[in-house]
Amino acid sequence: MTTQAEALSAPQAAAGSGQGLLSWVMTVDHKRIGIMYLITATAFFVAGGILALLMRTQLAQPNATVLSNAAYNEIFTMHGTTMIFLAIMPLGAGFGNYFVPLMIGARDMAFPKLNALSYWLYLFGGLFLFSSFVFGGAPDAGWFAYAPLTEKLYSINHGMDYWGLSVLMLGTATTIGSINFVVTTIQMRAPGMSFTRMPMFVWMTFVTSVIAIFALPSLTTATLLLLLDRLVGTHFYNVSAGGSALLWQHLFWFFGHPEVYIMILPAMGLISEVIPVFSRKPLFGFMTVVYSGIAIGILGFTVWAHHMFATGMAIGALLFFSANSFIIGVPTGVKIFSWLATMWGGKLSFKTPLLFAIGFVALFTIGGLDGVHMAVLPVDWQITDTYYVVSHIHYVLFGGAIFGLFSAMFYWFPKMSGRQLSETLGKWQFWLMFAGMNLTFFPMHMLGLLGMPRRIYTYADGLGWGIWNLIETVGAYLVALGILFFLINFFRTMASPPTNEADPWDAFTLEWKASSPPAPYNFAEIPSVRSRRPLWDEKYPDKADWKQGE
Amino acid sequence: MYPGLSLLLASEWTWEPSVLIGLLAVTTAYVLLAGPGRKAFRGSAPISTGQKTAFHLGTLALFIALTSPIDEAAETYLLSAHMAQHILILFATAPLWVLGVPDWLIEDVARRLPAVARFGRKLTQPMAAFGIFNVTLIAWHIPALYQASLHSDGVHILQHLTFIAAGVIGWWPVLAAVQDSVPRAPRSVQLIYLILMVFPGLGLAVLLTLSPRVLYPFYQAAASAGIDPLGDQEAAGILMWFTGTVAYLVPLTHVFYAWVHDLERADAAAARAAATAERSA
Amino acid sequence: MTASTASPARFRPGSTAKVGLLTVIASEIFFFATALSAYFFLRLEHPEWSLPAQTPTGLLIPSLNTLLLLASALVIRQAQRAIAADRTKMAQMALGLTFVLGLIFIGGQVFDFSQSGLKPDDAAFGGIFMALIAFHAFHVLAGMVYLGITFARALLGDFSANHHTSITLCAWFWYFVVAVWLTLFGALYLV
Amino acid sequence: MSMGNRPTASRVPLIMRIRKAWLLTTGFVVAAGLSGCAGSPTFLNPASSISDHEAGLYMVIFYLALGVFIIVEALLAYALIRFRKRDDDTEEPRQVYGNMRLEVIWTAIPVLLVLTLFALTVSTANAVAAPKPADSDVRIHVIGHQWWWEFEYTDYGFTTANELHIPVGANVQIDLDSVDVIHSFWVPQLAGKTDAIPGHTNYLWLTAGTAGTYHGQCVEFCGVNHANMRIKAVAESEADFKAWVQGQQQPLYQPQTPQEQAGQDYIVNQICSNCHTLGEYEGKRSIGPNLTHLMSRSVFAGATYDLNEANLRSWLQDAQAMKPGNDMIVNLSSEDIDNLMAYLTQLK
Repeated sequence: MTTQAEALSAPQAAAGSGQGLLSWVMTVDHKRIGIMYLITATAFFVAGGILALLMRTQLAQPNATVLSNAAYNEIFTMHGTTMIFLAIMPLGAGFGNYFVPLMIGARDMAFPKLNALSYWLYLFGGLFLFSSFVFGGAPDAGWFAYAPLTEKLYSINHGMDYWGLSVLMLGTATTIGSINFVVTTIQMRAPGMSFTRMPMFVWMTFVTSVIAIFALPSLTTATLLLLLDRLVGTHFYNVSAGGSALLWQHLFWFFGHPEVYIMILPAMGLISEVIPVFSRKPLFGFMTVVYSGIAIGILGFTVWAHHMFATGMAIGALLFFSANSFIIGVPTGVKIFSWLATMWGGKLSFKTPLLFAIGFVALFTIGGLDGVHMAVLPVDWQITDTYYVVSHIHYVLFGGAIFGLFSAMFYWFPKMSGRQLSETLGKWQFWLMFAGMNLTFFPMHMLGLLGMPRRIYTYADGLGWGIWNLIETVGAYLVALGILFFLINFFRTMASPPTNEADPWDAFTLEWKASSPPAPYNFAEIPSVRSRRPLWDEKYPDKADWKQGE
Repeated sequence: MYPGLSLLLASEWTWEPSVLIGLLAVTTAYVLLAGPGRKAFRGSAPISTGQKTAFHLGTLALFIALTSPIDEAAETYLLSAHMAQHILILFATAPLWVLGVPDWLIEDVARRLPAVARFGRKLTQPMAAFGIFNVTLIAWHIPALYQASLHSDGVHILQHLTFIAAGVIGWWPVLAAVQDSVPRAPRSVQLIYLILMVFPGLGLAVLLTLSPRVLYPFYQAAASAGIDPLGDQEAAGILMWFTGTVAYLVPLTHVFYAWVHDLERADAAAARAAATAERSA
Repeated sequence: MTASTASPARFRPGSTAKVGLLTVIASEIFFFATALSAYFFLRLEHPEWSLPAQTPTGLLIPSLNTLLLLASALVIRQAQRAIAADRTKMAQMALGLTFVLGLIFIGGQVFDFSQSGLKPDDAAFGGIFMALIAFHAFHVLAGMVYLGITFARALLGDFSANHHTSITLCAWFWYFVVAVWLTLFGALYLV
Repeated sequence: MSMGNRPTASRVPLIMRIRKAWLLTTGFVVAAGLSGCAGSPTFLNPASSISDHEAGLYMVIFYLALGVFIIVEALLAYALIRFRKRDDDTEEPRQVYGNMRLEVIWTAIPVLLVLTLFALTVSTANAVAAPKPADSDVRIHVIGHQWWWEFEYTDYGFTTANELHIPVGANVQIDLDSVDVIHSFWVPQLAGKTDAIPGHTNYLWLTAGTAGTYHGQCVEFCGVNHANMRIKAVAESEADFKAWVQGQQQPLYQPQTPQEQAGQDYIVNQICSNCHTLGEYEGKRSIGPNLTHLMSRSVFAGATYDLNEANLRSWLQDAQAMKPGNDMIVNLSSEDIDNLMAYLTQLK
């Protein structure tokens, strides 16, 4: 393990540790950048949520005229792109930026200036994307922008140019961020912290960063070729002049499927931190859960065409993708069972972080089982591109990633701000979101089975779809109410005086050793570590982990 | 499903004398080495049964590859049979032979021929081994080169020899028992190495499977035998794809848990040392 | 499988910057890998593309460029050896020479394109062929910018035998750029 | 390091957790019950052997998944209730780090489950695989346009749109193409969906077990009117199909009255000819459907409206209002509309 000396001189007075706005703009402190990531991503999450509400209002009734078809297409494209690129990934990056250095006992990320660059690139990319609403029309070809439709001929306005340029910016920001995480995790761990002793969230952020490093270039290639097609007039996807319509789908989904693991693995890491603390037990089968993360990462690159089962590819290849998609279900199952085994025999205290973590486990199981349904090739021919897929996406991304991220928000809020979010408001938010989420996304299974395609701005009456869409719209407003409770909770707590409690949850990992909020240099002297749960070893020397010789 | 099945069952075993002699020579050499010949080498220890079975399994795999009906079908019409043959060589014979070779044999040879050992060490560097294995793999898939190997036996034998050599070099950093003279890579490097090995094969297999036309004109002849050459080519692509993914996941699991075991042993030792130091201080 | 008794060799990647650059190179390798597979994907759908890609000016200039880049790789390797032996003068010269060779390579490619009459918007072939070469040229330029900065710092005497990480990184990135060109040359011109 | 104040355990009322369990189970019961609903185009109410196989496989997978779901959620619920932290109990539970045997078991069982799933997938994929194109009874060339479906009956030499007729029990071979962007042809009760990709002809086979009209829709996002690009598939007996084909093969109706003649002239010479073909008058580009036997169809405008005089007249007056963003941008004088209506309504 390289010691800290070479990486960072004595406690570096972090540039911009003052309070003024300029200090925030000029900061390279990983904690401030983490906070800026979290605030910006939450703002984009709320924006994406409002877009979702508009869509649900339009779909509440058959043949509704709340939104025109053009407006609806812009809104569902922006909803997808915002939630994926501007909300879930940056929330994971925000928590990673703030807590990976703290949890591995480092003073900052390996490249602090690069860290600031990736945040500002992300912010500018997001604003640039949203500015498309005002100048020249928002992108309207779906978040995965299939090729011939996004050609200049069929998407005349500049929407897709905005999409392409901002996706390039966001992709570069994520790649730079991932490189920063990989180098920090390899180089700057505390003395004694070998790879087997790193906390699970650090492990999952590491695996996510490696996946991002290998997956994002495929998106960069696809988007560069699309922009060349639209702006220079080349013919990569223009079929009449020799291009190929399927080329975009292959390039995009080779990035697309690892992308969904980039979104879910940090959340899995987060709840692997929360569940042990609130069950008062170590994570069950730690290294097997790590290995299942790595296996998911690798297999993620070999399953991409299960998004393309209906494109009429060779049947042998489709069956191969179907088989690989099944295999990828096994490590996911191992993770779910490990969380259950962690809670088994523990002493569960139902604080809001644990409620969200349990919500994750319960809902992600449904999402995972949906995934298995769609891996079955003949069944997928019936349910792909219908609302069944929309239900699967939202069970794993909303029920999974967002619940995991809210669990971390409540868990680490005391560490970041020195103030604890109110438990009652937190519980209200959880139950509203849980009930709302099920009311919104569960009927989508029925709609998918009833043959309702996705991305349609309206539908005919008398097909039995109206009742379910109405229920979903009610559910959507319930979820919005839950998010409102969170915002109230956030502002009320920030207004109250800080209690600056270093370890409110009596937790195990290194970040609770620092003060709340931690000093710019995190630790006076770098702590040394003898097991996965350094604080547990200190609190219970006789029952210390390293004595167990596990 | 698999178009070439009927023809595969129809072709018979081919008893190629040169192949048989070669395999026999290799097996007897190994048996002699394991038996009386061991004393000729310094620091030699009895070879474990695991290593023996591994080595002989490797030879058996080569035997199946070169003499079973696969070989005759591969020579005539079936790209998929030829692919199976090469997969047996690259993913069965080569790794099993590397597993079967005892470390003291290599240490002693290295002691006697330091120049060869230095060259061997350079070749089995992870970066170099990765390059050699994958460049050989991709080179022999280039239509011009592959057609040449189909038309002339000399080139075909050269192809098989380069596959065996590239296979041994490619698997050396992961499976070699040797620690000093021509060492295997450290466990963490093996992890990265195996993860990266998936991708070149994956790219090649994707292009082979999804190609809308027959890449190797030699196999157009398969149509006359009532086999759809495109379907056969697709089956070959899938075979390569599946092996490429699974063949690396199995050793990856072993390497991961071995790495964890090493780390945990080192950590436990360090923790105990720190504890005793604390107690004595 | 005999478990090795010796303590397992540890993976010492060296300084933070080296690990950083290796990760950047890994990401760029995937960028070129996906771009190249896009090229082969299109080529599989077009048997009529002239194989190997005979640009009107033929193989003369591209093969000369390939030799040029290989030479530049040897030169920058010499720079590494020189600085390791604390011969800063030799290292400066080698860095400068690599920069010049890079410049000639870019010039050669631009000239080759202007002669070849290939335009990006005439059917898919022109587009993907020029896009790949352009992506690579962009990376050569990036390498040359970094090379220029290192060369300037070398002139100012920043580097010595035990402190020359920047030169090593420059060399590594240059080897990457040369390796990518060899693959592109093989894929576009020879196969 | 102080012990830190132990967080007081707040008791989540048992009723809240029961309500959650109830909510999930009823959701599933409803899903299972509802699948039989007749009105909607669902493959769970199949009309062909293909959709029947797929529906059967879905049910098997669904009950397997339901089993796994019940086990996991029951374990979770039990753990939540059984291992709740009692207020007075501040002592830490037994620290369990892992159990290799258990981990192997819960990896092996999913692997076995996966193998059975894969076996089912392969067998059903074979069962629904398309028969050799040679022995198909009817061959239809389906072409996706931006926002309507064109059906070219190559065997019988005529072209129609929006409404697909197939004989019951026949083995229908479809060559699927698209002239612009990627669409996806899907009639849930007849077969799984297949994408219509420009420059890449896909082959799809349909068969209808029972007569009836089946609703279908484009399922790959294709632009502004993706929602208004529907299919009305009519499966009818052999005799009815023959009669329908006869009707479609009749030559173009010759106008009887001067008003009809003015209507036809307008279509053939004026703006209509830019997009529509009429009998032997091939339009410059087939942007719009073939009008030769317009009135023989029961739906129009991407099968979103019933074809009756009122709808047709309001379509001619303002097509953009009925289907905003489609390519028919014309403003016709009322006199032209009367002539057109007079002629069009005769095109049986």
